Amino acid sequence: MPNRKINWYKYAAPANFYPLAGKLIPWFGIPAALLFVAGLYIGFFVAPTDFQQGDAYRIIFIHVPAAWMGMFLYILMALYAGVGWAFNARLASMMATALSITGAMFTFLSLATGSLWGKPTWGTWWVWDARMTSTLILLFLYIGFISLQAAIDDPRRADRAGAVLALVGLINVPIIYFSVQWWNTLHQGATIRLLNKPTMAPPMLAAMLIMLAACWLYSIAIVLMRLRCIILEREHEAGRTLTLGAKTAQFSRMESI
Amino acid sequence: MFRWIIRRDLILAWRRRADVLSTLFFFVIVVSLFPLSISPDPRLLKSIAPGVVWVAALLASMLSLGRLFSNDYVDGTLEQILLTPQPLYLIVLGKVLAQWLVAEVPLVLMAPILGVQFGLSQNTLVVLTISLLLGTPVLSLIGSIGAALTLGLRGSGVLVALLVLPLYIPVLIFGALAVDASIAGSNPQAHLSLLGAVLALSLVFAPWATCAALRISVE
Amino acid sequence: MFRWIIRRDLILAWRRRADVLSTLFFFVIVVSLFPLSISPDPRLLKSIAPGVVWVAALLASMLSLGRLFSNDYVDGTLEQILLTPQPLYLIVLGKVLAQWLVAEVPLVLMAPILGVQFGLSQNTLVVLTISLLLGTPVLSLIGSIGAALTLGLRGSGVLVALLVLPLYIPVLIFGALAVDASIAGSNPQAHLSLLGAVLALSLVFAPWATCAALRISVE
Amino acid sequence: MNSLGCVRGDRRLFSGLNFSVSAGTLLQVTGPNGCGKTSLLRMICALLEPAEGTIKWQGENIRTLGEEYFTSLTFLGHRNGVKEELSAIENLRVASGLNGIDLRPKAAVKILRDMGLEGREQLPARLLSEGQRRRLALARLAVCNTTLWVLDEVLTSLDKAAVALVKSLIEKHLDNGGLAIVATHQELELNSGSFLRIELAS
Amino acid sequence: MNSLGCVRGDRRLFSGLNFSVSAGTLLQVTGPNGCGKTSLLRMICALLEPAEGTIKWQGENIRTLGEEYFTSLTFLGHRNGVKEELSAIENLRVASGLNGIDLRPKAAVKILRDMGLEGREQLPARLLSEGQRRRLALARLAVCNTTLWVLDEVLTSLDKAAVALVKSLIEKHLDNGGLAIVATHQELELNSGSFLRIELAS
Ligand code: HEM
Ligand SMILES: Nc1ncnc2c1ncn2[C@@H]1O[C@H](COP(=O)(O)OP(=O)(O)OP(=O)(O)O)[C@@H](O)[C@H]1O
Ligand SMILES: Nc1ncnc2c1ncn2[C@@H]1O[C@H](COP(=O)(O)OP(=O)(O)OP(=O)(O)O)[C@@H](O)[C@H]1O
Ligand SMILES: [Mg+2]
Ligand SMILES: [Mg+2]
Repeated sequence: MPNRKINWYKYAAPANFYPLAGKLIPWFGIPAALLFVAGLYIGFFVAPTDFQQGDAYRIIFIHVPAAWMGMFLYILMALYAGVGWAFNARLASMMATALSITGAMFTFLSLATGSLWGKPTWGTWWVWDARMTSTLILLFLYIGFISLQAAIDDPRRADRAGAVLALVGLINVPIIYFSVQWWNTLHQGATIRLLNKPTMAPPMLAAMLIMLAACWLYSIAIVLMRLRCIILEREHEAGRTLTLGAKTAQFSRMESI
Repeated sequence: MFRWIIRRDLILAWRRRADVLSTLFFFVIVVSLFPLSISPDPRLLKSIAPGVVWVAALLASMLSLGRLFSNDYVDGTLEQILLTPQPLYLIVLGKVLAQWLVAEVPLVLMAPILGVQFGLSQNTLVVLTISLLLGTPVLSLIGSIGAALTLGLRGSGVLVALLVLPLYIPVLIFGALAVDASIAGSNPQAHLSLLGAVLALSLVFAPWATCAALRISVE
Repeated sequence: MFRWIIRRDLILAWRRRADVLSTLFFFVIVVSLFPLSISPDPRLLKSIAPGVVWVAALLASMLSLGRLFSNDYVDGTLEQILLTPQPLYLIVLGKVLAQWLVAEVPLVLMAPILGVQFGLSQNTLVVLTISLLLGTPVLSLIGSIGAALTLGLRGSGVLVALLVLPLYIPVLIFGALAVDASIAGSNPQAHLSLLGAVLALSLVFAPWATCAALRISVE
Repeated sequence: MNSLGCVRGDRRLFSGLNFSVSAGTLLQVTGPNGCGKTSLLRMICALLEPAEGTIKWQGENIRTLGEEYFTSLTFLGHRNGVKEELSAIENLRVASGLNGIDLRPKAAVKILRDMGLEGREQLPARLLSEGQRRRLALARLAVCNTTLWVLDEVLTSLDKAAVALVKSLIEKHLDNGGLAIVATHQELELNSGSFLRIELAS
Repeated sequence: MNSLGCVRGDRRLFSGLNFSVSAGTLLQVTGPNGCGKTSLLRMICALLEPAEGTIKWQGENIRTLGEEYFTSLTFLGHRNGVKEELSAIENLRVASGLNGIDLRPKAAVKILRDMGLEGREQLPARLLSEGQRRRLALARLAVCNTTLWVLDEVLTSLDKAAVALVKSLIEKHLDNGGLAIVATHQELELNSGSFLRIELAS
């Protein structure tokens, strides 16, 4: 997040970050909405119909950005979780938690659009293609992270446990990726492969890039919103500490005999 | 009371909803492991699909069964339940029912989606769902015997627990064969009726065995 | 001390040998189900054999993982172990080693016998055994991370599976591919070396992650 | 109750034990560790079968009475019987529900307050301290309307306030014509009800 | 030890707690149920991180000391740390082994006898009574040669003989220049060593 460089330390405290995030959300959210509209417009009305696939190909404008976001956000999430764990930075840990759901959602979206696309083009909803399979595994990794955090009530423990898992997952992602590629190519030849990249018409490329930018802005906005919710939840508990916790320990006696 | 037991177990399941969801995801992941380890060839996958889905269902139910009594045993609530003025038979039935609702029903609902990944036809998907609907209660019922027996970990009980596992086999075979038959285009009804018979049988006898096993384990 | 941990876990496993046996049994049942539920076409069987054996091994090992730390956690011995003046790394390694010896080695020894059922040639059986020998320690090592992370959480058995199964996939793929290669008559060495590399990697890193997870979970 | 004997494994813990308890009486079972207090109490609850002799409740063998007997019995063992995931309120309500008493949440809160668990009603029992969990288990005594209470080492991990609380609960129970069988290592001195004591030798 | 604070969940149990303990001293932590005794003891054992403040051992933060600290620490919690499947002897030997002491079976039998577990040495711990299990856990104290003992509710489910035994163990430990930090609800009166007490308010 670019703005985080300014005054990092001040805003590293969740309580200070909360209002800042509130101010930032519209700055990302509104452009995201505008770009979505623009991208979809160009994608659906300006870009020419593909001569092979007809209009079905237009799913690409959602499918590809979603697939990319799913992968990027996992890396981002693992990094935030790791930072939060190593430096005991609560905000970073909360960021990871907030990112996980968005990332899982994008991954799911790419799976869903992919199989919607598969039906008209390949005639089946699903084939065990390398790329599709590794996207599926990525979704499993997200789900593991989310379930683990959901199963732990103590937020501190949830953060740290999540960090261990995310980092282990991060080391594994490339291994998984390559193993899946091997598995698919070394078997009985290529079954059905993703279409070769068609030479893109400029409006298609533009639409794709605009959609990608929209997805980024949307992710930032939604993650900030989610972060605000998490901060509110946790600081609410801490807030009660301040009011309820007025009772402190007393030594009624401390005697030596 | 019957409804208190079910209610309690459902509340507990809700508290542990991550647990319930993870049983479901576990099922999904296990099913997806097979294509990864075998090959992505759709024809081959179609022919192994029934076996794969059934083994995964069995595993998922087995994993969630382990906890059927052991949590209650460890924290002493099982003793308390045994001392309530309710017929133990009903209590066991209630617990098994709650477990089935929570752990197996979502799995049965998920199975058709997984079937699509293996390229099964619509007709076959229906048979798959029905066979699971008939078979999973049997898994829960028989599994409850094993869960009760392994509680106290007494020498004899443990041996019998090993005997419970083979009892799953008929369920697996009938279930998988019914789906196979439907893939091959023949009528799966014979297998499904057999499954139904096994269900009726275990509905009557399994809770008794579980009650007996519980009493032995708690002593 | 390292040898005390191993010794203790081996005695405990012996006392609970039913657990060990049922893991093995489970492995056998899962593998045997496939010839039963799929057409007895030998060519088909042969082509799915590596995948089936590997998935079954993976699932069986996962079943036994749930118990790796949880028993010690419940009765308070884990606290005691964490407070011993030994490097935690060694202790974790010791426990994982003991678990491997008890739960996985019998399974590796059983695999060739099951392979015969699928009509695998002698040469392939050797490759199968070697691949399992290299792969199963990785399963234990990675699994120990999951077991430690889910310690004390209710329903941890399924959660462990959920966390760990996606991480197991490379092992599964390389293992199954090695056997596949051998069936196809080509050289499985590349896959086996990859398995070895994964083993080395996880031998170094996994215990660290497990230690971290244990400390987090006990707090 | 008649000529009770208990054999555990190859070891005879006690034999020829004979006693009967009448309404309004507290029976305290004492003795060194491992003398068989818990075993005796579990026999009385029909959780363990006596090696010799029979246990009778209102003239009938408890084995033949079955569930009917359990309607008049409340047992509290070494383990609390508290579910860690349920909150204090839910624990209490479920325990009552299983015994056929439908406890309203309000009433449950009141009882928990009386047991000194104010402010912890909504916490999952897992987060309670050892003593608080024990208090939660004891709260069942305030709900049930049974005549026979069998309590194994009730005073474990309780502070002084809680001990006083337990005593007053038992006193009230005895005054209402109840029976209590209690195993403890500490003395339990009550101001009302009659008192009996069995001391088991090791 | 310095200005210790503990927050559990949304509740501040205590804060600004300051104390130091010197050789030959028994520190008794008391207070009502749920006041934070167990939490304090677990912090001292580095099983729980203090929300504020640090804990020092011989001038160094225990977090940085790590395993070195554990060579001089013995902890006994609410839970016994006894494996149910192992026999009493095996339990003791394994526990010592893990702490770097190779206990011969003969020596183990002798210690168990001293702890009043004669004749039960070969029984799996599952079959022992509650008090016997606690005694078995305590037997570790007779084996270890550490300087700091942290004992949480040691006297739970022990009979009078066992309480006397524990007292004499602690006395001997203090005479040898050891330190003991003990949480109990009962009074622990010793004949030797100096004595300190922290009373936590609820
Ligand atoms: C559920 C099924 C699918 C999944 C999980 C999936 C996954 C992905 C992923 C992860 C990417 C980005 C890959 C990268 O940039 O390295 C991608 C890109 C793409 N996908 Fe899919 N896909 C699916 C189905 C489909 C279908 C059915 C089609 C078309 C018939 C398709 C066509 C494409 C195209 C054209 C790209 C962009 C090409 C490129 O950037 O290399 N995908 N998909
Ligand atoms: N299968 C068995 N074989 C041999 N001895 C056994 C067996 N089961 C139990 N015991 C012994 O029986 C006794 C059980 O006693 P019980 O638990 O009733 O003691 P208790 O009086 O409640 O003791 P505590 O005060 O410690 O709770 C113990 O001495 C135990 O060792
Ligand atoms: N996550 C949490 N949220 C709120 N309160 C908590 C949480 N975890 C623990 N507590 C509270 O902190 C206290 C823990 O106390 P602790 O176990 O240290 O008590 P104790 O002094 O050992 O009591 P006892 O004498 O009953 O053993 C309890 O009051 C418990 O309710
Ligand atoms: Mg007892
Ligand atoms: Mg305590």
